[in-house]
Amino acid sequence: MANLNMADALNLALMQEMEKDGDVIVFGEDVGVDGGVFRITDGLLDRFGERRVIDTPVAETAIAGFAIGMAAYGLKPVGEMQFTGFSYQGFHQMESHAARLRWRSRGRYPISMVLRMPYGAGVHALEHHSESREVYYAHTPGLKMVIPSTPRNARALLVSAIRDPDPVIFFEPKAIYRAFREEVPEEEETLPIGQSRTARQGSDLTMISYGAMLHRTLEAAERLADEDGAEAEVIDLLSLSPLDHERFTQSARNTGRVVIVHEAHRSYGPAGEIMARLIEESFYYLEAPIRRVTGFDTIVPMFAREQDYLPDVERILEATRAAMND
Amino acid sequence: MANLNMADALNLALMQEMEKDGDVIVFGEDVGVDGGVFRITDGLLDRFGERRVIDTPVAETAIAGFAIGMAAYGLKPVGEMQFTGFSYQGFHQMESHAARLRWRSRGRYPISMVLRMPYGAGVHALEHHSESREVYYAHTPGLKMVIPSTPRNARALLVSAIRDPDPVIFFEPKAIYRAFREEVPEEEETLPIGQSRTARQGSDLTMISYGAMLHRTLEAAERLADEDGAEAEVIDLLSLSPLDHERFTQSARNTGRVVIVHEAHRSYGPAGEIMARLIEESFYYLEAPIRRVTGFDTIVPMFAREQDYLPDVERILEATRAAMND
Amino acid sequence: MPRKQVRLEHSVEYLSVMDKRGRVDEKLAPKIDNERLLEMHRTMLLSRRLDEQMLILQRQGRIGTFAPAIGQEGCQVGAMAALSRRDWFVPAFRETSAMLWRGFEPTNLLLYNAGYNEGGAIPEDSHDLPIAIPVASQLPYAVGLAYGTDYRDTDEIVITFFGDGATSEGDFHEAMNFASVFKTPIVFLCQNNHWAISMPRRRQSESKTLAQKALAYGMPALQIDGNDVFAVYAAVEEAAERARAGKGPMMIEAITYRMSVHTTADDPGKYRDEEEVEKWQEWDPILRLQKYLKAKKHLTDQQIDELEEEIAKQVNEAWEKADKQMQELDDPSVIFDHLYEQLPEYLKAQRQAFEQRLKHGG
Amino acid sequence: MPRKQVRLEHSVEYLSVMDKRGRVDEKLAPKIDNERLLEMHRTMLLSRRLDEQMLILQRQGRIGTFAPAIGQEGCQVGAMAALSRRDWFVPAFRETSAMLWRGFEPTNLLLYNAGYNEGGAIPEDSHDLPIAIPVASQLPYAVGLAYGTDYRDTDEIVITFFGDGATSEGDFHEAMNFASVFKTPIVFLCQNNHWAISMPRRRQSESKTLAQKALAYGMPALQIDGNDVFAVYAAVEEAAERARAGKGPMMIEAITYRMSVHTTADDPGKYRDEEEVEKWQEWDPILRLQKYLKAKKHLTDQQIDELEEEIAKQVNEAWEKADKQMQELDDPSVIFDHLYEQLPEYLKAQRQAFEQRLKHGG
Ligand SMILES: Cc1ncc(C[n+]2csc(CCOP(=O)(O)OP(=O)(O)O)c2C)c(N)n1
Ligand SMILES: Cc1ncc(C[n+]2csc(CCOP(=O)(O)OP(=O)(O)O)c2C)c(N)n1
Ligand SMILES: [Mg+2]
Ligand SMILES: [Mg+2]
Repeated sequence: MANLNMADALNLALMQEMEKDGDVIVFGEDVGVDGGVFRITDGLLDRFGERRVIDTPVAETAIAGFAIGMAAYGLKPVGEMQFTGFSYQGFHQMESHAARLRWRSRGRYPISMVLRMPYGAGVHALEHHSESREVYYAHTPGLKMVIPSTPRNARALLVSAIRDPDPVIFFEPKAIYRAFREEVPEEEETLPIGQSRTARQGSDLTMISYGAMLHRTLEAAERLADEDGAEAEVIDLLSLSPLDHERFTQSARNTGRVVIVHEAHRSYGPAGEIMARLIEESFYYLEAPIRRVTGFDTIVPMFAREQDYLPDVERILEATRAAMND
Repeated sequence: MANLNMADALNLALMQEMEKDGDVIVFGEDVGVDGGVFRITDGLLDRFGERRVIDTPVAETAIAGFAIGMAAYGLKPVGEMQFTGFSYQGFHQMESHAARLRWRSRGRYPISMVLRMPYGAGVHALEHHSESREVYYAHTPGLKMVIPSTPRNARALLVSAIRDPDPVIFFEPKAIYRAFREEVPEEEETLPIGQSRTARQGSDLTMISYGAMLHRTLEAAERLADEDGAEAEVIDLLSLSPLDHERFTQSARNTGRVVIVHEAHRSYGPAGEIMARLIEESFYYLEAPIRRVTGFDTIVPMFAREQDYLPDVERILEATRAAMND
Repeated sequence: MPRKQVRLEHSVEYLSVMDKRGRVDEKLAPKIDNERLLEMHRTMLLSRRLDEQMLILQRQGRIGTFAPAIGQEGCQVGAMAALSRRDWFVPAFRETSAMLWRGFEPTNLLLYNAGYNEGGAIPEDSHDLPIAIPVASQLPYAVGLAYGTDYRDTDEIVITFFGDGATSEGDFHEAMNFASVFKTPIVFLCQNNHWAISMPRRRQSESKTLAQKALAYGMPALQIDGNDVFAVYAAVEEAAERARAGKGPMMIEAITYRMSVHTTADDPGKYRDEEEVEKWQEWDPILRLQKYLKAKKHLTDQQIDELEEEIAKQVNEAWEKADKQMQELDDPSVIFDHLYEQLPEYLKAQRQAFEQRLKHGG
Repeated sequence: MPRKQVRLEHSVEYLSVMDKRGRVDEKLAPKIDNERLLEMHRTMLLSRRLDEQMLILQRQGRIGTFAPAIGQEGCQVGAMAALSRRDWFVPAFRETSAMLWRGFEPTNLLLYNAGYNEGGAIPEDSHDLPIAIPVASQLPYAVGLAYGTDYRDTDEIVITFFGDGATSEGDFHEAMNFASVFKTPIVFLCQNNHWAISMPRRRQSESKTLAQKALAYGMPALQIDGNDVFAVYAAVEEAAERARAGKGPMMIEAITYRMSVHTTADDPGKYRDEEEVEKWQEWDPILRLQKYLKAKKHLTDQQIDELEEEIAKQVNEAWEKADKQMQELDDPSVIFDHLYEQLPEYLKAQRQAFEQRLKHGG
């Protein structure tokens, strides 16, 4: 057991998987000598050498394609996009090939690869460094897409992603890379991809979130309990595709009230799909309109106002109270 | 008045706008000498010459960027992506710059441009030629995105898109390029972007669709009237972003029952957003769960089975009846 | 001007071995034994006849859009014949001749072109990648594959095909750079067939040769007569040897010609003169090889006739078999196959609903 | 081997005008009048001091991440000084010196770096594009802009800046090709500052020069000493003349050095030796220009001291002004500004809800 922040926990996952499996290869811009701009790959080069920890030229299409080719060959590539905002340069590779080669070859070429990338606002970064566009990937059949929320589940999810036989887009909530620590067991842990978890139990209301926003959601839930005496159940999705709707639709059936929180833009954002599943599975149990608290349909403002863009505890609480009072 | 199919109507829009405004420039792969692989730009080169109708190398990033630069300069570029399935190669240009340059420069560089591209299944095409991924664009703040459904509204929408001060992604439902004709006035017509229309009136049920699927939806509505005696109101969205929810949420308030039809994949597809708006605006009027009839969350199969992928009238009708009977 | 000239490390050479009439410069000719040469010839002819048959089938509406390889058979077969079966073949979308050489079943090709995903199946032990339709998009993963062969310390190398149009895509650029930076064992074979749909080569790029694009990556390159099987074989053999020896990638620009339509959805009458096509008929790679084989007495006219008959039969049988298979392939729920190793729950539900409807004659 | 050598049209030359000690080869030197030269010097110095001040402000947490131009002032100012104000300037993200030359307000730069969108505002009549952060992504639109200047038959040309790392991106490739195919009036100025974050130039590409990448597009190219304002000025002047004369684009590889951090989020200690940096100090473009100016008696040490004082004051005042503006910029609902010409209804609703909450102290 070590008390780790998420950055260290991700590093631990990479270290251990590379140790264990010689086919795991890590690459991307500045992941080697520099250890990654967020230091997630720190120490890997020293330990595993240049053949397995590869600093690449600045070329996201090639990084994605490199991963796809290695995976087709049977290796287990773990590529890094420096930020989600630059992953679109390689998006067509993911859409056209990572997602399709297994299908196109009728099973001959499974693409077991991971593409890691930090997402989200809140670290005072430059333009393009703060987006939360998980929908681009989650809407793409053939890909899987996950987003951890704590050091421990980040580590376990990354291990599972690397071992997964399918291509996994791994969004890392950079705002909480170093925000808090958690006990992470030394021995290996995995977390099935496509499975959500209950982060807080309650029976008055269901709150659904993931990634960095989960923590604001939890905070709002605590305040709701303290100030209003209502207990919210908080579901942490962990995986956006496949989306595990069982847990949250079940919870909604119990509570009849739902608030969804994400920092992605509102229109065509993840909440839409979650609401659709709720309607399909729990419509008759709903006692109030489902609320969504989201990033606005604006470009993420530069950092002086990024907190104005992001859902904050107040906004979440407001929506929650509205849902409770309907 | 001429009786035109959609391909001709789009051609007419381009002809007339180019005639009228010397700043309108058309370019893309094979749009010149060849007149476009679907002949939408036929005759433009002869009429307007090489400076205004430009055959480009095979390079979608450059095509998108070319448009952005021309627009920044003050021209009115109309670029073509040969198929939506190859537009992802240039997606980062649209996301990073088309959508943001006005914003980034605080108004100095409005990007008034159109990117046309045929989308959707149903023409027996090869892999990558049948997708319907409007969400990628509709979820991107700073872009607008429209999809016409008939020759006449296609022509009017394209004229409006060209004149629009913002970047417009113009999806063309290639399955109905030549499926039917409609009277299209010779004199100019426009259609405000961000405004849906009622394609059929009714008060028992609301059906929401757009593009090629609108016609299957209308067919299902007719059958419902004939066979069940129920009258569906059919809303043709026309514009996915901005999404005009006024009309359909109003209709849902009247009918209490809603079916949404699109060929895009189900998960994180456009129906999610439509359902979200319905919940936000019309929740208490809903008498039955909203249904969505969509393409599956599979890769669009090769053409022998593309019709199995697509929503068909039967599937739409089934959902419609389920909604009526709930 | 007294500026200093920078000495570059590479230059571009042009290689041709066989002339228009099938006469070979023995000093430059690669060693290919007769049997193999005849096998190459047969594959080229099979490819031609299959394409011709498919053009007919397409007009009859029995198969869909496809991209004929007509005119490029020598380039493709010459290249693949210079490699081992364990080498990796990464095609674009016009590599029918190369696919046939590698043992791809005409029946499967027909199925694929008739719109059945099953036709795209790749056998488990094969080292062939599937058709890649987005122009140049196969190049980045071809490089990843080559990294793999090297990482595992095999002596396998990779060959990847692309067109003149593909050289304009960013994917080409990034892949070439990665290949040279990481010294991956890969041969970049550009089939410059003079056209990218309606765009002629000369308007695709201002560079005098496409081969010289390799200089941007410090990568050696060769321009060759791509309708000359011997030149192609020799060039690919040389590039493969380099790659196998750990010397990294090489680019080959094979000058060839797309003698038919871009795809069956295309009408070249809109953009090119018949005369140009006729001129290239004289450089037909099959005829040239036949001239050579006949002059060398490896092949007689009568043998060619017999071969033609045999191939006609083979093509017919392949179609019959494909046609029959299509009748049998009646379960549309295969659209849910091979998306993931295991179908996730939500997709299982979609599949079930779909099957339910099928059962009830939906 | 008796292969035919293909003659390529272009080669790469290297140009330097001023040596390390500030001595200029008069035969090669561009004509720049003294006043302009002193103005160039001043801008370079202002850029340096502003960057230094921003490094301090960043460490104090008063502004955010930014990319210092330290070491590249000569390259940027030399280039922009060779152009007219009506020419178009398309920067990447490290062009502070060039921006200052073009009249960009230090206050705005500080605002921008403090995370205020307002700092990115571009004046209506300006021909400057905003900062572009995605590497190489400015190049495609720079070419579109150049097409525009040509289409409207102006004599404006475009200059665009990018780094050594940017040459690996597909965007670079596609933009270069479009520029040459359409003969657009544009100068591609590559600031090879030896590093792309932690990636040294030599590992970014196997090509001996970056300039030779232009050969892939049949585009002329020049490699120059990028810390030599005279060489830069001469090269850009030449390229601009070509472009203005309708002869199309040219690429310039300016060899320079990133003397500071990549950005303030970066720690070069992880990946490069201090010695390398020290070596490059001797090539500091500002010191070299000062040596020249002093030798020519255009500038004295005392004048430099005075200038330094004046600049220090200017930088301070800019910060004070920026700081004050930040206090005044208290309406966060500007996050809804400039997304579209008119805010669509759904966004108006979002804005209203947002403002409502602000009013209620939300
Ligand atoms: C990324 C992408 N853009 C556009 C297309 C449409 N398209 C198919 S083939 C082709 C031209 C390709 O030319 P070339 O690379 O010379 O190959 P050839 O067709 O001559 O074999 C185009 C533009 C595509 N398939 N992929
Ligand atoms: C498309 C993209 N990928 C990655 C990044 C992250 N990044 C910022 S600068 C940089 C290196 C750029 O190097 P170079 O082009 O040499 O410019 P320099 O920083 O030296 O000025 C990288 C990888 C980015 N901004 N954009
Ligand atoms: Mg071609
Ligand atoms: Mg650099």
